[in-house]
Amino acid sequence: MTVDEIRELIRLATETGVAELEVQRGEDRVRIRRAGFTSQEITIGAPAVGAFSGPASGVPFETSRERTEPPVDPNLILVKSPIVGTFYEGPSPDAAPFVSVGERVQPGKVLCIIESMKLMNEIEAEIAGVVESRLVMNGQPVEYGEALFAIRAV
Amino acid sequence: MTVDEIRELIRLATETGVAELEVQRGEDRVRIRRAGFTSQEITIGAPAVGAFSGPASGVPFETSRERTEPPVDPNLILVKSPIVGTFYEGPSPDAAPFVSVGERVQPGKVLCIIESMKLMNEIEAEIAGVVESRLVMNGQPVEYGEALFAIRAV
Amino acid sequence: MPSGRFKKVLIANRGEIAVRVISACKELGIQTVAVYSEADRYSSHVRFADQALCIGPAKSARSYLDQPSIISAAEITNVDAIHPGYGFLSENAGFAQVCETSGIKFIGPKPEVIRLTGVKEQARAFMRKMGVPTLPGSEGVLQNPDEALELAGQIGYPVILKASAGGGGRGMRVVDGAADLPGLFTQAQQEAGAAFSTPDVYLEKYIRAPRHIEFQVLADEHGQVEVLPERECSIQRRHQKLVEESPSPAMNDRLRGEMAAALKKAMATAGYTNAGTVEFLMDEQGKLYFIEMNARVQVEHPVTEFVTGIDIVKAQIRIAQGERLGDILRGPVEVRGHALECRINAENPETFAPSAGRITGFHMPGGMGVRVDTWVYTDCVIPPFYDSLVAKLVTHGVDRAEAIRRMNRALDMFIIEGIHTSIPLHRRILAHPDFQAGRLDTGFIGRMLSPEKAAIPA
Amino acid sequence: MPSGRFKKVLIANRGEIAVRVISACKELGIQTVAVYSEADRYSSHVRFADQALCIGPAKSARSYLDQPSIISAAEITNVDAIHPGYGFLSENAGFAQVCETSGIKFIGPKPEVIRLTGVKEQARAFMRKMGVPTLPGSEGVLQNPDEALELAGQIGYPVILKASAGGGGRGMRVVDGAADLPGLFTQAQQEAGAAFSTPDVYLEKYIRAPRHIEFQVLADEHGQVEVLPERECSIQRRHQKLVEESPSPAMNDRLRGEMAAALKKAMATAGYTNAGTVEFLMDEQGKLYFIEMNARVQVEHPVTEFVTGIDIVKAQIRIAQGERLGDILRGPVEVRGHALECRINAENPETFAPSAGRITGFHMPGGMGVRVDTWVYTDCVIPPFYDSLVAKLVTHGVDRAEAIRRMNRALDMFIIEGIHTSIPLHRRILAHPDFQAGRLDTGFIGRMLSPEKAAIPA
Repeated sequence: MTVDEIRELIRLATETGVAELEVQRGEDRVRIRRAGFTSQEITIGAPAVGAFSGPASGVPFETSRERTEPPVDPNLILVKSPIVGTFYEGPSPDAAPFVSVGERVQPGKVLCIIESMKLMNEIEAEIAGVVESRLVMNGQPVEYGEALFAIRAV
Repeated sequence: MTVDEIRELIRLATETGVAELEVQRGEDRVRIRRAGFTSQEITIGAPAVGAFSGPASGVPFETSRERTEPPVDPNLILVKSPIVGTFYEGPSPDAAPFVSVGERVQPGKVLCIIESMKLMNEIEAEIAGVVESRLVMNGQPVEYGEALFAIRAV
Repeated sequence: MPSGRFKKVLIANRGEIAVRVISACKELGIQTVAVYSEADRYSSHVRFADQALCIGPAKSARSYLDQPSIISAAEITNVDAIHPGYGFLSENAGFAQVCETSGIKFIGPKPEVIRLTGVKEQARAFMRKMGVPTLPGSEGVLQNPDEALELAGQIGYPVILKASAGGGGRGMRVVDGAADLPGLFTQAQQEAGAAFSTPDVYLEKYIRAPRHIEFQVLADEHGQVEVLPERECSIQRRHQKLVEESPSPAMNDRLRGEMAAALKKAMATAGYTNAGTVEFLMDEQGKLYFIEMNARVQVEHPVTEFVTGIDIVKAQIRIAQGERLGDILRGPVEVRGHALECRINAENPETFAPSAGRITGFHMPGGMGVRVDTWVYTDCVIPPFYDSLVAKLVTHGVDRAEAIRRMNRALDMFIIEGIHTSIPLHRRILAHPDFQAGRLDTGFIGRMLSPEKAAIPA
Repeated sequence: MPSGRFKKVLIANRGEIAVRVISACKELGIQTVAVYSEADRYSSHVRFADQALCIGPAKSARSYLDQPSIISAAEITNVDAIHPGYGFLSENAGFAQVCETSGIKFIGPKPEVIRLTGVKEQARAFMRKMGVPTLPGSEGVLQNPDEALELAGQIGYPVILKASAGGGGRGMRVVDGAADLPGLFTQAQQEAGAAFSTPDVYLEKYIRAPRHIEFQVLADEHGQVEVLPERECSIQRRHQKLVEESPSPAMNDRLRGEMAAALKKAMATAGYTNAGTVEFLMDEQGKLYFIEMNARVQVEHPVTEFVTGIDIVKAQIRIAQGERLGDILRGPVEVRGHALECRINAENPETFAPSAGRITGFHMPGGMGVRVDTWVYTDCVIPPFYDSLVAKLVTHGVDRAEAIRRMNRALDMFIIEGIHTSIPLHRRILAHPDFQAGRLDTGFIGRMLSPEKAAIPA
């Protein structure tokens, strides 16, 4: 391709207002990207994940969505809070926690307390298994459906 | 590929609203990316078929979109109106039409008149071929880019 | 009970009213906490609040109506006050009471006042005592046709006989004149007896084609009451309002002034605080009769906001903060122009079947004199669990004619794809000659939909 | 020339103003014809008009600026009138003339009046003659420093020396006092001579930190002129307005009254008809100086509509129909509250690079006191060929403080994904203490963006 032909292509790109023009003729190849169409701007479509999906940033409960996702491992069962309230690991501030990570539990074993409107609600294990992780800090507020423990069924 | 052919492709890309168009003919290859389209969006065919796509129903010009679709047959060339105006098939109301369907035309042959602001603009054939169909009625208003005739290149 | 300015408010509601309250809080510099059911995880109020908590499953009884969950959410987020919106717990005196005992300000009237307004007979008796006109009728059960005849003679015909235990039209008879009364009385008694096991009937003045007229009141916690100009909400289907407006084409300044004076006195005597609406029926002669009081913000409050410039939801919050109405309103209430509201519902405009589902295309009208209150957006899902209100489309014009023309063009520009909406129904209403002429009554929709039936207005 | 009511109007424009005019026509019962370029095939104005015609390719010169195409479109659709919007052909006297000779009413002033307002020096001379204050300065070229000294002494310092042939700051000198004048005069002459091949300089009063104040006028075709309350548009970047408001925090009733009287007289004498805007600079002492006249509807007209309740675009159309201003305005102009407008542009809020592309997520704020004028919707594509205005966000409040707080919450609720917008820039402007206090001038944006530079206001 001659310089004049390339010049003609550039003129074409400018006239028509396209962002990018790539032409190959045999082994010749030309690629024109117009000024003002930087590659950063090419990718700005990124922020949208559907119209709008999440709550405003900085929401204390923003991670709840991920927490309530079902775990990949089918034997790992999440114990979720059935009510809104405050999570307590033990029966009183000085007492030992009801359960510790690694402990084996049976159905009916009290795992924690959710305090709601001054009432202490004991949350019990529903399956037999090993407490694999505790997902909430002592004294932390929890919303409905928030995962509290992960228990591996045995 | 000539610059004029590339220009035609750019026009096609703009008309149809695709984000990117890549054409390879033998060893020649052209790639056009239109301004305002991110690379992720390459695969989006027609623009905005989501939210709302057409003009309000009952628009007299509503079929223009289909008319400007590229014909499936690559040898069938659409002659489009280069201006807004009124279509006339012949030089005067009593005269015979410039061309009839089935007639063979050469480049430069007058096909019709578009009247715009009291001026009569003759529209000529740009290729040699056979008039396969006339797409507009005598005396009908036409918009820019509206297809007037389909000519089969020979 | 916290006094002074709120730092954080929890909105115990969903949908457009939750977004409305969040907007008011933002404009007052107050942080907001949204609560939501699992079905509303992607709702706008969750997105726009500063904090959001899931409080239960989709079913209202276990989420938006679940008082312990809401109070718990309020406690763990440490809010100063709860705004109940409308519906759900907004007129639940018990909930207002629980808020109070939990040290959280309930943005609404005091529990005892909510309780009074909730018992219709008590509210009517109170209003009657205050000199606010109520529907005249028998104080209790009528013993015999003669007693009915005497009372009907005092009240004036037509009157309606109703079963004391009844509902749903059983045991009801409209009586046009004294000659018909004895026979209809017996019929009503028999029907009541068959349907409700007691033949007791009572009698009330009957308004054949009433208009629904209501007054917005604002009352601060220092005894000051303001009565804002009336709204007319006669365009109803099965007691669901479809179109509201302010001012009413049927009102005049004299009547407006009289009502304002009577209501001011009544509200002050009742110790009413915060926002509320006093609902009336208007007969063919333009006389008003109290029917009930709503102790909360009303769905149709925007029409009043448009003509007065007063932000009613902000006023609610500021009243609850203990501010004085004089500081909130800053000067006399003035009406400018005319406002209309269409409730755009997710329902089939012909069968009225609810139409939940995904909104695949959404375009809101804008421009001069158009207000939209909504919680929806492109690609959101209208859940089937709650009311069908999708958006409130409100227009304002220099006069009623302009407000109607503006509403028409806004309806033309309101695009909601993927679900059915009541937009076509609203177009029909607006195009109706009676609507255009302001000849409205609660039988309008029935007549429009079934013109063959000379239907008795519902 | 058709007289009386229009049946059909063609809108020779695109974007939000085309939608705005379509809305006005719909409300007046007038049919609409949209014209569009190939790039705008899926634009809202195409969707909402009764008819739509493609008039050319994307490039404005061959579509929205192509007079034969537009006149042709008007003729084949048989319209009575053309509304030119703003920009494009709106202030093209030749186009107005062609409309007139084609028997199509041009909705705007007469061609000869457009021509007068288009030549700035003529417009200024006219206004000066009418007693409207203009920037004092030399009538022509200054021969020597002594002449400059004498004139500057009369006008008062600071003054600015400008190259007669110039532009772009070359040959310009700001003079703070008489002592500096001779030296700066020589410098300016030398620079002008080097840059423009002629050393001619002239002198004008210099306003260091001007406010931009403008008056909306409406004039009917029967000689009646009305001057609406002013707008302030001092928040500009490179002469592009970003935030506008009404009324101006810097105006008072006395000055407002004086200006209205002077402008009424000037407009009537000029034979001005339809809508227009008279632009002024205001100096630190609150004195106004005429700079130019815009013979069309202004982008920022909604702030005036919000405070006055007057529909300016409908007024334009009705004036063009020959109606009288008295029938259009029906009573004295009254201001209620305060309105703000933010121009939401498709541009990087830091680099100001245009950001064309597909809008992947779109949510418009609504609720009380919020108006949005836009042509975009979810999934639409902002073409790179035209101006970057995506939407005008307008808020109204009882006072300036409420309008600002409402704007803040509306900006919070305005979601535009897929492209960059100026929303973050607007947040910064609104949060600035000078903006909050109403301390505005055309240097505001420069100082906010580059606080280190004590920039001379542009």
